Amino acid sequence: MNWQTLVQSLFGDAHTIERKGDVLSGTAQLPGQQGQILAVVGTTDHAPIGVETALAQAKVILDTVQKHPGRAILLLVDTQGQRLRHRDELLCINRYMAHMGCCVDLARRSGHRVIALVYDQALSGGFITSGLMADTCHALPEAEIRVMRLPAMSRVTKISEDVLEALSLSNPVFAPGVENYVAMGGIASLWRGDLQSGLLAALADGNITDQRAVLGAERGGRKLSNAVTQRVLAA
Amino acid sequence: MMAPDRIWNTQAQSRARRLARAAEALGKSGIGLRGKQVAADDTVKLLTAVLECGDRVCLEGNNQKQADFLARALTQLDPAQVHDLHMVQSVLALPEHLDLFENGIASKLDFSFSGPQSARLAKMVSAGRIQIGAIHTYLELFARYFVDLTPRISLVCAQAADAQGNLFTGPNTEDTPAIVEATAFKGGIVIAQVNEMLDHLPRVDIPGDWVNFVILAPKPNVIEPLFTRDPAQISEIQVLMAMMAIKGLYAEYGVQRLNHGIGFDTAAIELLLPTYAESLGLKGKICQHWALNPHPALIPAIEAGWVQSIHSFGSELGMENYVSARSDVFFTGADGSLRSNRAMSQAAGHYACDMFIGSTLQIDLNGHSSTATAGRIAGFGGAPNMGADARGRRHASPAWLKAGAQARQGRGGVHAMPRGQKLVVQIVETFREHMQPAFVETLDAWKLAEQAKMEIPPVMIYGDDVTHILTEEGIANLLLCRTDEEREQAIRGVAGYTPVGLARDKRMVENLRDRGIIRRAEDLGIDKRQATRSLLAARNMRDLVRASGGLYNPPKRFRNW
Amino acid sequence: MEHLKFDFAGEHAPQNFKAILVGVVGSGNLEVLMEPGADPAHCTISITTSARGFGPIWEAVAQNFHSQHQLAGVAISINDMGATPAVVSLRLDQAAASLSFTAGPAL
Amino acid sequence: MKLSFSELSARERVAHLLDAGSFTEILGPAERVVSPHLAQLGVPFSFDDGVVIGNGTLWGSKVLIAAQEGEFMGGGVGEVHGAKLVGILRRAVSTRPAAVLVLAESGGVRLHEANAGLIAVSEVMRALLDVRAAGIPVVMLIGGANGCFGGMGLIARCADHIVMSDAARMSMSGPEVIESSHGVEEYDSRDRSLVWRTTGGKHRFLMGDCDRLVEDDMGAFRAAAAALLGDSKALTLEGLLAEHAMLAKRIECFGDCHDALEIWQRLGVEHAEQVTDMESDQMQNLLSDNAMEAA
Repeated sequence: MNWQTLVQSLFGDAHTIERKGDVLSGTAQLPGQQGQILAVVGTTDHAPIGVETALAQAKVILDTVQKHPGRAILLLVDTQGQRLRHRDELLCINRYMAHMGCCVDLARRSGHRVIALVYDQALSGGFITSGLMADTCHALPEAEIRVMRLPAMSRVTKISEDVLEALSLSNPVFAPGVENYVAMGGIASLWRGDLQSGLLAALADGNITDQRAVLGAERGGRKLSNAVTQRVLAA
Repeated sequence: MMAPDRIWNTQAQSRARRLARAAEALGKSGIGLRGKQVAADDTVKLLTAVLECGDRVCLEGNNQKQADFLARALTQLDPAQVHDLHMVQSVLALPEHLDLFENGIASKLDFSFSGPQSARLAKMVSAGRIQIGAIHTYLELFARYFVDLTPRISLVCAQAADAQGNLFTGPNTEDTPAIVEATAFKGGIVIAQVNEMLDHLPRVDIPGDWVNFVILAPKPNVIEPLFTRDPAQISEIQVLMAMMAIKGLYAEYGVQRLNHGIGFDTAAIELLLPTYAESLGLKGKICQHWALNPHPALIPAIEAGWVQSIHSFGSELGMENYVSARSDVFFTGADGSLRSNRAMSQAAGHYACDMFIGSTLQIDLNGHSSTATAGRIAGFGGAPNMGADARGRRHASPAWLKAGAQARQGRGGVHAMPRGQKLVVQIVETFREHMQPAFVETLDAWKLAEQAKMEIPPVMIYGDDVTHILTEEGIANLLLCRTDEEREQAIRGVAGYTPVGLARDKRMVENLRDRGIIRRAEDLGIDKRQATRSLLAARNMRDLVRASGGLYNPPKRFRNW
Repeated sequence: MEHLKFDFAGEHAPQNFKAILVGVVGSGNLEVLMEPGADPAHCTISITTSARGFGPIWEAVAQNFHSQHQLAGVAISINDMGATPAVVSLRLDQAAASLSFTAGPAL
Repeated sequence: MKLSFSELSARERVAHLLDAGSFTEILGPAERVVSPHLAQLGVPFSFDDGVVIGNGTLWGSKVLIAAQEGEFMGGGVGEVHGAKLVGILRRAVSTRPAAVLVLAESGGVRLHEANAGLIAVSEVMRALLDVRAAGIPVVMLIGGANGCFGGMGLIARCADHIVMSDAARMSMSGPEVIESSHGVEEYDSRDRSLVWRTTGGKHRFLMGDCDRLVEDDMGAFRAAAAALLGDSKALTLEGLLAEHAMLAKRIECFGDCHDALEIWQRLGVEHAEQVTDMESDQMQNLLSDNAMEAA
């Protein structure tokens, strides 16, 4: 879904969201909640997350924390992952991306509800420090989430594509696909049809702890994670 | 009876004709010929003018430096005008070396080594695109330059030239003197590509009157750091084998003059000299004189005062400053830089060394060893010159005498005459990468000989030259074996868990061990648990730089810090 | 991948030892975990290896190790990523070297 | 006698970093908490899934520790590996050690269990930030030859402190990945000197991306870690605003640089071309206090 359509179906015309480069930002009025304002930040066009993109998003979040205490934040995710450039590496791109992640974390800790929505695609590094740092991350059913496509994975791991293909039917752990991320708890829910109700439900959920491993175990997609963590705590 | 009208200087006349054609062709270009210097853009024109169909051409392809610009120019000739060249060159390293045959410019090849091009060469031979005369050792090929493979045109490579055509080859002289001498004095034409033109050369490696044309190449020649081994990649098993080599062979025979192969196994030995060998009190007793390229791995031993002299086949990238600063050890010119010479160093390695130790890919039950594998025609370069007993040797040394005595002990007849023998050691792990056994019933060389229709299987080191086989399981001393059966069991007895090793006669192997023909680490008093990487005098490239006091400047691909 | 298991009757039981791990599951390397075994008279060696078809070699390596050390009451577990027999033997020896015996062979 | 950090296994590093004999492992190899996914793909697992965690003391102070094994799956974070990291961090919030020490050596997410790894990296980040919020310092010690990349590079930059050796690297994408997507002119992965100049400890130290640069020596890492015990840096709005301003300024000052050498020159390092061959002790006072201002 393109971002304009998305924003339209979430907020109608009640928003100021604009695109600058690959970065989206603005505010929107929550549907049916007279007067309640939401900060929106994200990327579009499968943006590669470079140092500037990470910083631009971090700025929106910091501004929101600074000027609008408590205002909920919606992260819109569409990224091809981190920008693969020598210059970004030279400037320590991981510091920029981590900064973005820390800003999201600060917002949550300061009482901002942070919801993320993968509306197109979310790949590896670009996703970790945005959507995956939110209170909960959601996705559209047609969104694509992955680290690597199977042919590329087959080349790197030297495991045949057929084997990977067959296994991906039973094990959600490595194959691309938004359902796999739902099963593993990384995606809290898929927003189908009425996107507004998806958003409202996500905002209404008051839990602020990281429940993804628990969810992954409940849904059967990630059976070990929570159990292992609990064993470490109990040791 | 002598034919009265026979002309006795056809070669000189031919040379004169060719030079006249060159002068005319280059004259027309408008740039012309300035002294001996030809503009790079006129290279194809020059080659077209001096070459004739069927000429024997030596294209300087060395182990390390490459006359790459001239190689490229040669591939650009029109095969309608120039074809059926007979290429003679020691190493086929560049794709252009084979493009020549694909383009129909050359048809016959005599060479020594084709490492990176070996698979393509094999394909082209089986497709009938190349006719191979023979695969030689370096020294053997150089020898034939002076007998029946004398080049008509030689295309060589130097660091710099002056207006008179004098050449400065820098540290990597390698094959150049052998090639130029054979060509210049037998009616041939020598064309050199150089990296710079200078008014005054730092030193003259090739006199100008042996050189006909000089071309300033647009880019410096290709050169490969082939002898740099990152100590970080040396395994504990290689450390163990190095300990066994030092204690069981170097100390045992008092080896003072030697040549090392280029693998990690021998790099491990070099790095154990200032540590493990020092702890055994061997300093001054072994390893003082070498025929060897400037191996960075030898820096710690040199710095610790182990080494008196090193003569080199070629140089090694990054070792320039170090070599210059250690002229007591290396052969250097008045300018301070290394003077290498492959022909001389091969002769030195063959006649003046008491030991060669190097690795291989396969060893059979007779001790024949080969790096030949099916589908690749690679040749062996210099290893067979190093790894062969010098039958013409007449001077004695303790190591040589001891090896000879062991080989002759208790034998009569022709073997009763006192005589020494070179120690030729094959050092291999029983399994290579991907669990390929190093010990086999039949060498792949046989299959390759059949595939490529060779007259003899390509054997790198013949079994009757091999004196010892060293694996992680132990050392087999073949000098002491008296029957083919003993020899076979001695080899099986160090072949570990390979099928060859598993098929050993255990009782006989134990018997050989009792007789000292097979010696395990524990028989040598080596505690395997001591075999850790902490014994290495340098554990990474940076340690080598540190050991050199900052004089060693490794190529950037090795600088991981 | 292949799983192999060998079981030998041995003589020397190490005294109250805790699990010992040597080596790393990395390319051409392996980890050897040595633990008290269920059967005080036997030494078991269980192997998981990335390479298929080397059963006879593993058996020979295991047998050789056992004939040298004659361990009993020991369970050895190996995860292997294509180590050569030389490396396998070295790791087994390293693990055995850290055992202590009140009575038994000097290692 | 010096003991190289990069030469040791994760388990050996832990033993030599902490006070002798003080380490108690949690979920050690004998417990066989292994990855079920690797076997399905025909790859051998490791009994500790490539990460050693537990508690011990450093100069007498209680610490929690985690060490990744770079040789196993490149230190890649999978489901169990990640859960062990999350567990040790959460444990810190309840047991309040003087620090959590993370000996990171990892290429990031383990591809064989990529989805789980990706989620796990973010879980580790959140758990780590919880530890910081509790006022307990998290110290990253990066000294392995494989460096600290991808998701682990992100995690590292969330910690209070980073200690590196110049044998180590820290960044996001591997040079091979960048080369294969944008060509060798963009980033020549075989030019190790370039790779280290771009992502190695020295550059990171000069840029302030790691706090301490030490020799490739266990003793040096141990001393550096000990000096940081109890030194917690709270993550505040003010702090992040300052970080933000610094990062923006960095792009302004150096965004047009094509090589680390240019950056070092702009930072006012004399004989910048000699930096790569300097030892870590020669690196300590190369910059004036306001080097970035000057640049």
